[in-house]
Amino acid sequence: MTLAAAIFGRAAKALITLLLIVILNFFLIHAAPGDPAMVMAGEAGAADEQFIQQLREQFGLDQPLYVQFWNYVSGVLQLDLGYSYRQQMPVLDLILDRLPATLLLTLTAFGMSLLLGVVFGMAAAARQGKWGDSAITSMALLFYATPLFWVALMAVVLFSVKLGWFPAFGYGTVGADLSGFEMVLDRLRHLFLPALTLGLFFMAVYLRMTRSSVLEVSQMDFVKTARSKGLTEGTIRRRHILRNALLPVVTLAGLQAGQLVGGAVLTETVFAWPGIGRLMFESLTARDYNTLLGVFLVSAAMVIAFNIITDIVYRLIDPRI
Amino acid sequence: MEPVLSIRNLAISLPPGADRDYAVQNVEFDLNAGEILCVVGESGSGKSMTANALMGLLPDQVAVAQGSAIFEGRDLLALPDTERRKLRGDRIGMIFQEPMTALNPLMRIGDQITEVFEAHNRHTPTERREKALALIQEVGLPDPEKIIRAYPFQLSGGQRQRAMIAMALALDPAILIADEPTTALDVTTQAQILDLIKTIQQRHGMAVMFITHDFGVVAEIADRVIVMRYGDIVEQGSADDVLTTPQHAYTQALLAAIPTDSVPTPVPVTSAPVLEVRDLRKTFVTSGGMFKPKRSVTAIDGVSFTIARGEVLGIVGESGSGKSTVGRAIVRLVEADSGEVILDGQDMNSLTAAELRSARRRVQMIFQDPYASLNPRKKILHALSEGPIVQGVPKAQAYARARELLEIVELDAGAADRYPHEFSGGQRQRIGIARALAMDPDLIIADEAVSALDVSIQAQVLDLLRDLQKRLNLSLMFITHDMRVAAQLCDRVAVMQHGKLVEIGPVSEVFLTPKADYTRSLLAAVPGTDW
Amino acid sequence: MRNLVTASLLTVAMGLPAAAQDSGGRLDIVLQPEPPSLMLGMVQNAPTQLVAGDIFESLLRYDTDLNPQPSLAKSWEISEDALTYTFKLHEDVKWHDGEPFTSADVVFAVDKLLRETNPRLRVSLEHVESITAPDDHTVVFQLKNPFGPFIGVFEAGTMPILPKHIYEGTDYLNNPANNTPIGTGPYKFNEWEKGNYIHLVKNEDYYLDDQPYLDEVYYRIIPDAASRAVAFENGEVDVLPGGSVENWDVKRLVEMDGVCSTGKGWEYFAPHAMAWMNNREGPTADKNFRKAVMYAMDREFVRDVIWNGFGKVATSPVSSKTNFYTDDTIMYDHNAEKAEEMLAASGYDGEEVRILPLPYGETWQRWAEAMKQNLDEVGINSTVVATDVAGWNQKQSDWDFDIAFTYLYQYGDPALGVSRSYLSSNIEKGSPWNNVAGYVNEEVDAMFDEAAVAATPEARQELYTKIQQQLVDDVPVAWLLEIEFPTIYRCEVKDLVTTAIGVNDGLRDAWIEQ
Amino acid sequence: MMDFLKRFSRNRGAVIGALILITVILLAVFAPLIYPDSPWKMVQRPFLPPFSTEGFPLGTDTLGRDVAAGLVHGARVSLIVGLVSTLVALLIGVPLGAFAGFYGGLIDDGAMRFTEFFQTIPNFALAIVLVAILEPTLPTITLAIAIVSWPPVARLVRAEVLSLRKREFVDAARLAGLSNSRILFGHVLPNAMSPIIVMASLMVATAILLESSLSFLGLGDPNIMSWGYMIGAARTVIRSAWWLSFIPGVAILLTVLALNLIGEGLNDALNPRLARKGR
Repeated sequence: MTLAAAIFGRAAKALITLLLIVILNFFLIHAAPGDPAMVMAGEAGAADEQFIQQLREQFGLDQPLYVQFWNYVSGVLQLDLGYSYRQQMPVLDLILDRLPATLLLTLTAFGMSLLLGVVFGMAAAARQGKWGDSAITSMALLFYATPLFWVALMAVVLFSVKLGWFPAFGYGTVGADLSGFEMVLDRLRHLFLPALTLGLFFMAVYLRMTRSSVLEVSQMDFVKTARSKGLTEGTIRRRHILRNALLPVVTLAGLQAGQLVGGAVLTETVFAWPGIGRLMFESLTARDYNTLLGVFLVSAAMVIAFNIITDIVYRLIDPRI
Repeated sequence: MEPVLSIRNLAISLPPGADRDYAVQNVEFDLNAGEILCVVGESGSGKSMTANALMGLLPDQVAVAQGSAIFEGRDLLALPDTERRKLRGDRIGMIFQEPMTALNPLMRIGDQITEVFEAHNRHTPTERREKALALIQEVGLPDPEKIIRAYPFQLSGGQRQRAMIAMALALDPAILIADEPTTALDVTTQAQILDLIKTIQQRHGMAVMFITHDFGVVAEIADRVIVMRYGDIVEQGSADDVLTTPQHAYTQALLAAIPTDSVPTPVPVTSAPVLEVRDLRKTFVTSGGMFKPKRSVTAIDGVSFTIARGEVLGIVGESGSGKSTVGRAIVRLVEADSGEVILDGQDMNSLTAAELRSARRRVQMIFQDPYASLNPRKKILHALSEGPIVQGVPKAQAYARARELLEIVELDAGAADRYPHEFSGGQRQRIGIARALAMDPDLIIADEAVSALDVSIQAQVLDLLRDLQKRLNLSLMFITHDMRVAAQLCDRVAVMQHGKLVEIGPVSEVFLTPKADYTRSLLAAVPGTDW
Repeated sequence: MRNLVTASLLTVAMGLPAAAQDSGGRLDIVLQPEPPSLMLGMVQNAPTQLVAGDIFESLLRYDTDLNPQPSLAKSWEISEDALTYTFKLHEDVKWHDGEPFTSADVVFAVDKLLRETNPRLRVSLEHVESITAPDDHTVVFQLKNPFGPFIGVFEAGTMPILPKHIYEGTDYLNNPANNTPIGTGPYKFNEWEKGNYIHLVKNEDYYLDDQPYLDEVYYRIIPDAASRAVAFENGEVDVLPGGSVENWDVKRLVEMDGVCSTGKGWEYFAPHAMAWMNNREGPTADKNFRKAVMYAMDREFVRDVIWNGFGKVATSPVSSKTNFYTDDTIMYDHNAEKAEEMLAASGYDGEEVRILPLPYGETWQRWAEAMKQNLDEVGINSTVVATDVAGWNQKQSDWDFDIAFTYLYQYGDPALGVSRSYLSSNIEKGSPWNNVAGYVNEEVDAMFDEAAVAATPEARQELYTKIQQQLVDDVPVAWLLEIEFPTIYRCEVKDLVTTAIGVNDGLRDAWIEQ
Repeated sequence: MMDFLKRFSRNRGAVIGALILITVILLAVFAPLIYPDSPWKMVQRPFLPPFSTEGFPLGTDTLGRDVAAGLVHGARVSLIVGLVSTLVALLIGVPLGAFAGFYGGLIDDGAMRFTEFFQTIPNFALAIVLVAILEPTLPTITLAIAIVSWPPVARLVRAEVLSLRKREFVDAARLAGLSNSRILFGHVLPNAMSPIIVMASLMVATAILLESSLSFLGLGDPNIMSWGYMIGAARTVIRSAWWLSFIPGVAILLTVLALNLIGEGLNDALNPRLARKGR
């Protein structure tokens, strides 16, 4: 089967999944107590029943649920994610505004955790049973067992407040009017702490997986074959063990995409990262149904995209599929 | 003759907690230029350990305790790691047992060959490619240009083993170590690979250390033989001497355990058939997805035969011939597409699930893998009594019968209260037989029931089976890839190829005057037929 | 009777400090949460008011003693019968798009647009007979009856003046201009990067000479309270408006060098923290039980520990900062014995009381926990209900609570911000801003109605004193604290808080010492 | 069993983990004896640092509540949420995975689509929404965590069952005339227990982390003192009283660490084939 056909097949399946997610979440979210009109009226500090009713009419919340459902789903099928009550703009625009930030964060965290995880995992496996191995695996275990938000807080206190190395939050220096290289540098400085925080846990996951996978692959016959050819240990590790050991890591990475995107909610909140994770939490408290549904849809699509990417990577590594 | 390699006083220590302190001890032998030396022994004899020690490929916890191995004036065992690495693949090549796993699944065959040159800094990349193509040609692989770009999964088992040989040959080593290189192959492929090794050995004048458990292979290929047992060399000598006039009792026992080619006199089938199979068909279809093409493999292609009461019918064939599928289709572990399986007048294939559950008792199986065929979490008693109890036998009676059966298969009745992992492979196979007998079946299907066992154990289990069959007048369908075993046990033999029955008849007819070409080629390929 | 109050001279005297102001500079102000919109006419959220108060203006501003000050109106007159309010407007005011501002804009904005979209103003407008524009720079409000608090409704958040030429004849709520607000204020809207910041720039054509002083203002959206504190410490932001960091951080931040703070700027709102007690059913329906709750609570502890000493224990439904407050009422101190006495008198049977905390941050959560402990100590069983903003609104609107925390603005006058919580005519499901407790007392109703339209302040004071005495005895609601939200800023920032709504409209006069 | 204990105790990390966990369990069980008063009780001046005042070894929190009492009572909640949500996740995941793997075909397809579906929704986001909808109480938080945690279980069990059902002893059981359910529950599932147990120990750890993350966002049960609550409540004072979030953070860290160490020890002891060499 060709790669293109495989991706196409996945995408087709994904569409059905996404539609189901929309349906499930629509009813879940509408089951929550309170509605956006109430919240907005509440934020205004004063409102009467007339005002709230007016808001409900404006948002179409006075219609029966099935009508709202039909309107929403038929909108989604035409790529119209509706209008955000809270932010007063089309949800799609809102999400497209915020999506680059989340993509930047998650992809960086993902890439960083995968790279570091694999490198350290290899290093630990190569020193199996020795001091270096214990040090690396202990470190991984520590990251694995530490709450994400806690790391985030500590990182801010240490790196931003005490040391002043990195900005504590935000997406870039506001109003600095930077361009070119300076802008990239500025963005990177802002990206560092959130990406590190989000990535640490996953780094630990990939590290552990890489280590055990490398150890397992090292026992395989073809490694013995490679040795019998007189290859150096370095070549064996690089050429024979690593690629084979990566397969389960890539699979795992694909399976954990959902957790990665979910973790972005926490990270974005703490670091004031203007992405869709934060948008999700905000629109949940505001009962901004359309935005919340839209974020769910897009983040699920992100998970699927991650899965497809890992699929492609898997195929690139493994000729058998 | 000048030895290329002299091993003196070799001892390899095992980690604490192993069943013995040393994997091998006091091993001394010479490997002469241009000879094929076969090292024979059963599993655990230390033959592979010796080879790995020479290559410097011992597992982490196993180490050479003492001894020397002089090769080209240097002691291999005393060389530093970097020096030994330089020798590997260059002066000493090695091939392994499992062609399925010995190649890196993610690398092209060509790259796996050329990296031998690369590891030893020989030639330019273009030259390497040329050399690789030549090697592929030399080991008899078709279409070298295509093979060089192929991945291992695109090759058959035999082809992979040829590719392995090409890698080992790349730098024209003085010694080739072959560790059971044909054990995992079908008999015809095995014959071809043995042939290839022999040809190449002669062409290159290499010394070959050939490790095997199969005296048939020894007879086929060896110049000299070393017999090992529990880490000791018990006998060594020329192939002729060892095979014809073995000195050591163990060698004698081993040779005696090999099923002979003396075909039993056919017993005419007189009684009524207990099983009749009519036009059985099965095609496996891998379910394609929306965008995946379906693939189908015809496993059984219109097979018909009968088994008479008290008869032993052998089904022989190579892997993929469909012989196991026939066995599983009869007991409906595999649902046949069409055809009838008539057991005492009742068509098994037409039974409903509920009817089947009670009818299943009548055909039982003995499985191949003694380690997978018993539930590791249940006591033996449970394994032997669960079936009868489900079929309505009172508990006490089932338990008593279970203990009785253990004695019938020559185990202690106390075995009932132990767990499977406390038993050896041969003992587990006996338990498997007892389990089949416990159901009091009309027919027993033994699917490669002795294939996983060492020769001496194999002989004991076969003896037991033969004895039980006679004593209890069992009807037996014996599925095997091993022509010798089939010849020894069966009344009639059916030969299968590509899902079809190519020949069926009394053992003597099929083996002595085979009608089908395929049968002839199978028989010709059996190693050591001349001896 | 107040006649011919012309305040323009007064303003010059007190609005402008002695030193000369420096021009230029940029101010970064924390904004939380992100506002839904900056269209002050339709959205009255606190963050909207914070930003839009410098884009839009109203006729008047109020100083920190709630005295009216000129804004778009340079002077005003109230007739002797207190029925005619005449405003003279500045003449050289332009909208941000260059169109001239006239009295027609005022009439349109108040009479048409706000009447439809602003529920709070709508209540006051019921007393208005007509709004007319005799000429381009005069507006006349004709009242049906005297309405004492009326002079207090001309604040920017309540009555922002919106451009007629943009809104007339459109669907106000969906007018595309809502995203790019056009006002007359000292700062113009420039950019809004959602989730990140709102950028305002100086209005060069502003009608006051030299003003505003600042070049640009960034409102920074930082969702996490701790991060907001860090941002201030790092110097990333210069101003923390009241309530934008948790109280524990306030204490730490104001102790830093070069950091100033003020509790002023909230007088118009006078946030009054209280807990609705369900007067309809459950243990709280009993007056003695409610008194027991009052005695059980240690409000001084709450102020000192949870609010770090900011604020004042509330003794009455009217804040001491609001007009017509009296301290001549029963005082409920922290007294467990009295609480137990009252509890016994109420015949409380141990039924569990549900406390609905205010889901606006940790401070309020702690407060609910402290209240629960206080109640436990006198033998009242209670449980804290978990909820978020939406659920909190819903539960209050559905009267699904026993005790529910809230805080309400008083808008300077009991008729605007207090009576709404106690009038029996104001009991209606579906809104958390009316008489949620369900208190019914016809006598109080009558006095409130009378006080709103009483002609003289003295007459009003007398009525409001009676009302407060009666209410404090009935305890329909547990009054907790007069909250103080200190504004924290760098000391270089001058004249930031000069009005009763503080930073909301304070940037007109603010400047940075260079 | 003795073998198991011997292999387990050979893993030093696992023994340390077990000791930590036993300590935590003991604290949780005897919490009402160690600190009979409610952990919510305001007993001293707020913000007492640890080791500064006798009787309050870990100091007091923002309202003057005893941190040590909170920690001990919080252990109960963390453990209960961890254990119960894991149990519920197993109750969903094990049967689903087992049926999918054992029966294959349409059942498998359906079950796996269902699982994939849940894995496509970012799990933490789903947990947040579920808790918000159901309103945060101990049972709803536990349920929400279970609902987002079961898919990996289903996958694992399915994979195990898929490989086990091809074993010859399963064929033998079939030939003995056993019913499908008896084969599945009597022969297949018991052999899949080891990896399930290992995974369960890690899931308890993850559940504790999830609970604390939810509490951190203010989605905890406000009537129950939990470690996550303590951090969430103390994060606003992290600068002035860092120990208030540090101490419960360490408690979480240690407990989760212990569970992970135990998980590894169980893995080594239950799957000796995969045991790490060199120990």
